[in-house]
Amino acid sequence: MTYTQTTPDHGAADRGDPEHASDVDDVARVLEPDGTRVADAALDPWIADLSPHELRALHRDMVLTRRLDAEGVALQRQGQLALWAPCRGQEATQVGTAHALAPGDFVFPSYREHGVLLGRGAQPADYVLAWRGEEHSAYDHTTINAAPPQIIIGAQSLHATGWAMGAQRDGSTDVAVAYFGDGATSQGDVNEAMVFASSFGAPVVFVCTNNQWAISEPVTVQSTFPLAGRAPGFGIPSMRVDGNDALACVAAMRWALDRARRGEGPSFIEAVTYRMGPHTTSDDPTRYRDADEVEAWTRRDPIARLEAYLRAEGVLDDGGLDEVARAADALAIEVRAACIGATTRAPETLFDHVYAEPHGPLERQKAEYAAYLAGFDQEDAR
Amino acid sequence: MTYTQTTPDHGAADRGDPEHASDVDDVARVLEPDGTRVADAALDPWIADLSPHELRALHRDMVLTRRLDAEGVALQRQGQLALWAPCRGQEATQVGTAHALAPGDFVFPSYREHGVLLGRGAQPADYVLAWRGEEHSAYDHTTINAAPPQIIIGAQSLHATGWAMGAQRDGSTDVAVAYFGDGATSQGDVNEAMVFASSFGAPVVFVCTNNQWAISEPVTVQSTFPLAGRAPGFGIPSMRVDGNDALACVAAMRWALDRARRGEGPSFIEAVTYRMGPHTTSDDPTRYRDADEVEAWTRRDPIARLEAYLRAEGVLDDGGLDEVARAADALAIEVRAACIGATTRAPETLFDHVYAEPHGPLERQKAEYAAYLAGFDQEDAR
Amino acid sequence: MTSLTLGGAIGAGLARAMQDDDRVLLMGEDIGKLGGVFRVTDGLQRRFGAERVIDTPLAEAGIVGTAVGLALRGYRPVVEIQFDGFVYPAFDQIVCQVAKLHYRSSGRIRMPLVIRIPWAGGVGAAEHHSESPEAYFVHTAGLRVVAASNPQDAYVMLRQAVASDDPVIFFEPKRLYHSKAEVDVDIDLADAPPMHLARVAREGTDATIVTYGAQVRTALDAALAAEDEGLSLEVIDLRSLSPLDMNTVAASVRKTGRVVVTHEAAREAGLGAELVASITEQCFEYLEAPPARVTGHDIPYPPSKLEKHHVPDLDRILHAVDRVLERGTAAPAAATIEGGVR
Amino acid sequence: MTSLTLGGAIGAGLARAMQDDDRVLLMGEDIGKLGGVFRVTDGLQRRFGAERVIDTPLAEAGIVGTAVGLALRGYRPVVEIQFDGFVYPAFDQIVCQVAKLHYRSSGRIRMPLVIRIPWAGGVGAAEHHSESPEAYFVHTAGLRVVAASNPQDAYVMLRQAVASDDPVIFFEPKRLYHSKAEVDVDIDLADAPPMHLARVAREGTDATIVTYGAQVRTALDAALAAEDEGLSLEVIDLRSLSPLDMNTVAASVRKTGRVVVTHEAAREAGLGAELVASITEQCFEYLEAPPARVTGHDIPYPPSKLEKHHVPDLDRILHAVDRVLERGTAAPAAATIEGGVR
Ligand SMILES: Cc1ncc(C[n+]2csc(CCOP(=O)(O)OP(=O)(O)O)c2C)c(N)n1
Ligand SMILES: Cc1ncc(C[n+]2csc(CCOP(=O)(O)OP(=O)(O)O)c2C)c(N)n1
Ligand SMILES: [Mg+2]
Ligand SMILES: [Mg+2]
Repeated sequence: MTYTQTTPDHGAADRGDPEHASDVDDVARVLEPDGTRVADAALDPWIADLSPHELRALHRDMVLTRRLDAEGVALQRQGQLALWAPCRGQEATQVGTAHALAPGDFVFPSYREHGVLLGRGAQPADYVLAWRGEEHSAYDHTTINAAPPQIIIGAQSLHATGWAMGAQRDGSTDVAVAYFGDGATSQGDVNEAMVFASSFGAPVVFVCTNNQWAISEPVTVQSTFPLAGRAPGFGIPSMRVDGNDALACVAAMRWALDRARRGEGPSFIEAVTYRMGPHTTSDDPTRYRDADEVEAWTRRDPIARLEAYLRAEGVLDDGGLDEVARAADALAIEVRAACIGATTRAPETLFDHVYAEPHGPLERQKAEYAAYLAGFDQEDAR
Repeated sequence: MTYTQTTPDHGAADRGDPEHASDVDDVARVLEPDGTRVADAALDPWIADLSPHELRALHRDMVLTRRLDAEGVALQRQGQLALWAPCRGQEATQVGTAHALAPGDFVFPSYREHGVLLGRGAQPADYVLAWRGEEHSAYDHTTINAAPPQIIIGAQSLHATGWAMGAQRDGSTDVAVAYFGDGATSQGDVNEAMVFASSFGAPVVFVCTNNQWAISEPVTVQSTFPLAGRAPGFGIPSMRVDGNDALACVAAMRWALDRARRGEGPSFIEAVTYRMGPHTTSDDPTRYRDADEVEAWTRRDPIARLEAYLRAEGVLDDGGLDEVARAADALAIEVRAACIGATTRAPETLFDHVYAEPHGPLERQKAEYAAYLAGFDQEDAR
Repeated sequence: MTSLTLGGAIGAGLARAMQDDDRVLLMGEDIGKLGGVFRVTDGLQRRFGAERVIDTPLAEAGIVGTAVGLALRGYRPVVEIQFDGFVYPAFDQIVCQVAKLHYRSSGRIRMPLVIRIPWAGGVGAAEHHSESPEAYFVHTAGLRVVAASNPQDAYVMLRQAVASDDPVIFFEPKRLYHSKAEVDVDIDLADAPPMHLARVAREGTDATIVTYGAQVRTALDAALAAEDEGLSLEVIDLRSLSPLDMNTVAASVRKTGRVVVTHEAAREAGLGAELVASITEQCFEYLEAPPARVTGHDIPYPPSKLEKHHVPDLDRILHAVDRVLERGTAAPAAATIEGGVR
Repeated sequence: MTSLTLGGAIGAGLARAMQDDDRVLLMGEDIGKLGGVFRVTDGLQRRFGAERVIDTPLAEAGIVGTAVGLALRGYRPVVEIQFDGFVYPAFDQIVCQVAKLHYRSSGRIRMPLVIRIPWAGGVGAAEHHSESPEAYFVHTAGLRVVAASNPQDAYVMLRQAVASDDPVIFFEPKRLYHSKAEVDVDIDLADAPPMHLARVAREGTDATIVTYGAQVRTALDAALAAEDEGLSLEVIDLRSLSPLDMNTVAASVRKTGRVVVTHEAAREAGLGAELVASITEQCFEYLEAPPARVTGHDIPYPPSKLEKHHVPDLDRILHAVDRVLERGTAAPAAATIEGGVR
């Protein structure tokens, strides 16, 4: 009984093959990079019912995401944010998968999922206050059904699995979604999440955004086999889709959500895309990757691709594009205003919410620090 | 691009299937439970050259292992050992895989690998002093090329991988072997070990002893898919063999070692066997498993199976069996003597080997404690 | 009143908590059919079903991480870590998630999670089965840390821990699992002392011994032995390790002027350090002698045949009492009752 | 002498160690082409090759665990943890394996492993990027823990750490990465002070400030400000956090009779507790006032806009100096140089 790596198209390979692991065209898609619609038997049924309205909404959210992301970068450059993790290039993955969600589903994002938060209904301040250093997490998780952005790589995959175990116990059809990157797949937590999800048949979807890079490390450092190929070994079916094809992302996500809702347990989606910008605004990607590679990916742009398709289908015209552009500018202005208008909370609030229940010693520490600060005021008064 | 679980015999399944994960006959073997030799194209080439002498050595080591294990249990029952983790039923897996090793290879065992240590040339005291509580690890790792037994489940898989990375850098053909159980596959460490081994093409063999149980949990709690099926997703080829067939274990191990020595990187072996005894002498397996199951496995006994085959082949006769039985008794007597004759080291040695380099404060603690103890002697003298 | 072992009292507390609140779930390795390796959860899976008493895969980060998710969904998971030495794979989830999520979410997320840990040595166990990791958790803001030393406290504190909206690390002294006492299982939690308060386990006037967990028993034995020599020792059972009830500790030290702190964990940066530091800060003018620490040595937990030289016993405590009483480094008292050095 | 930043000095130390000993390897995330997120390993992969400067998969337990294996094979791995807050996934490997393998093998296995950790706050970073986990490691027997506060020490101590046959947790104060000084890179290690000794960073007579890492700078600033008020403060840079050089600390406290301990980590069971406890034990009769601790609050590290209220600054240190000098809780000194509260 020899097990070897078998992929639908490649047959058995004797050993992990980095070339294969990073073959960005070994994916399922319904839109070619130039926007041509192609058939895919696995994906097509899931998007047959997408209305022009929905198609336009997808496009709109992707444009909004890109604009919002550009604003994040700009605000950081202007010293208004301490840091920003750009998602340019990943709009189809984020918006497409989020589009497929129901309101009761709950997402567990990483730090880069701006487009997912948008899809969940985040408000302008929600995107920026944490990056500004005002709060660790800006939004109310119950309002947008999204956990605080996770910085500890992979940790959220377990939270999503646990939440899904809870949904299962509640007898609900709510699904948890864990978003993480290609680099994250190396963490023990992500693998343990697959073990637990599989063991309990938990209704969770693992969305692995393979944007080819974990800071400066290409995906081949993390794996010599396509990441989507890992899940089946845990008893979890997976799909590897073109992460720059919004329709493919919607389809894959609907497939996975449907499985979860029907009690068939977890699924894994590898969305093959590209991080067009730096890892964060602190990063200098020219140190580790070629301009050619980036250039090649501009020709696979997810927004241009969907736009070309929608125009060809007559679903979107110049007027529609203008409207979207205006909406994007309006969002950017709101985000900027929320950022610049932010105020820093009073120092004594440092001590709040460490514990949910009363905590004498910490209350004393708070009082002492308040008294200490008040000492300055007295001195100023003198 | 949909990935589903594909196994050589079962084809694609829509979801992890516990029945399948625990199908103990979905394995490669060359000896049927009754000792009949059957052909297996993948395994046969690796054992074609096994001489009668080697076959007898395999059998002998399995009998020795069983005897030594029984002695461990007896010594614990008699209060001579604090604990013992029986390996009865797993002799083929342990002895078979260890038999294939070269002296320069290095094994990273768990706490249950008595037969592996035997294969590495452990001395009588080596088996028991740690279980008696005299030392954390009884043997010199450099003498038998075996790391201290690992109790932290799965941790050793990373050590083996790192050691293999070192061997690789040395340009040697030495191979590292990590032994761990079915339960261990759920730990992040084991999965991270596969990631690292695959990424660096490290010459390491992962030997997963699937003895069906992790204390009271059946393997289906850990996985809904055969454990051997997990490795390929990490870019690591694997074999699922009958762990009660010593010849299959030798063959699989040779296949894996050969790959490693030829620079082809890591391999994974799932040896499907059964823990006939309790988890440890502290455990009561009647609380969680049926007598029927245990009974069924007695009919797959690894020693009886090899014995039947060797007798049929004329490689072993009553005289030979007697000789082995006498050797086993002799080993048991030595082990017993090493155990009962053990002395506890002086209390001051508690402080030794915390650090390799001088450490003032700890030396003072040691002196203080020695002085404290000396106080009792003075008092006794008065 | 029911006669219960400490382990049995925890089991009874769990059963009661599960009965009172459907959202309470148990998770851990071997806690179902087997009832846990210490049988604390014995019978609970049969009673409450496998959906609420969950045998998990063998992965501590996984257990704690999924418990975080369950808490987010509104459950109140009680996690069992099989032995003290196996909590470290979950350390990241505990320190970065469990402890911080309430703060990270500005109070919007609650983490009503209990992490039960069979704890510490003195039971002749193998490597990694006798750890005292409490200082790591005490140093971690956002966690509450408690340790019961008797069946009644174990029963009540377990239920209080489950009822708390904060995450609680619940240490269970292995060495006392089988110690028995009468437990009032019908006690109204409102009548019981809150979890964060220490307890004067024995009153005395000459010196104070501050301790927790299984060392409470040893300290009481020491106080009994000292009585024979005419010494009156006060023994404080901290119960809560974080927050520390320094009011109770300081009141005692102000009375006696002399204090010995004892625990099994290593001395360096252990909880004893915090106690001595806080005592010194709060009782400086009352101290007649420097506080003394009697702790495990600064070594990894030793092989079990040598553990009696590591876990502080009655003699080592009395030796330190002599020191704080400035009775010279007298020869240690002979080991009069069990637990002596030799 | 070469002018180097603290980060640059560590890089130079690494290069020298690799040049001197083929068995020295570097491992970590993004340490190769990128040269690490702080550029400490800049150029080293180009110089020593990808076999010796290893970009690892993104898994800290994996990094430390494979480093253990490499050490067993005779290598001397120097591991980089990208940020302080990402060391926790490796905690199990560090506590149970790295720290204990020498002991567990009765001295047969050596663990010449260095774990470099860019460390602590004050740099406006995001969540989990400003942690001060040193107490966890100090409490763990079997580890050595050091923290450099200036380029020369960073260079020498890095090389000493690599040369040590014991595992060393090497904390690198992020806030000082760019601080520059002249470094003698040709220094003979035999002439340099050994890694385990503290350093009197500034002599003084009225009170002692004990600290380490980036707080050394803050303490020296405080001493300078105090000088204007006619106060003479001694500042001790511990350098080694485990073992602690209590000889140097105690000598200073015996001289001044008054002591302030400061660090960024939370107070509860932090290293300051150990220092105050040890000082009290060893200098009781010399103490004119209870030692004071000035530490981070007992909270998770706050959002960066508020961190200036968390990391103890010059004013908070001087406020505590006033306290140990029993100058009443005078209004704090105005912030005269950078680092004031407001
Ligand atoms: C446990 C942990 N280790 C390291 C880091 C530092 N770090 C932040 S992002 C990152 C790369 C993540 O790559 P990937 O998972 O592919 O996500 P991407 O950034 O590409 O979206 C690293 C190493 C971290 N945040 N957490
Ligand atoms: C990190 C960790 N968690 C839990 C344990 C407790 N424990 C010891 S053995 C065991 C079961 C291991 O099962 P498996 O890996 O199948 O090996 P087997 O005992 O069957 O040989 C458990 C849970 C441990 N030793 N280490
Ligand atoms: Mg990535
Ligand atoms: Mg097993």
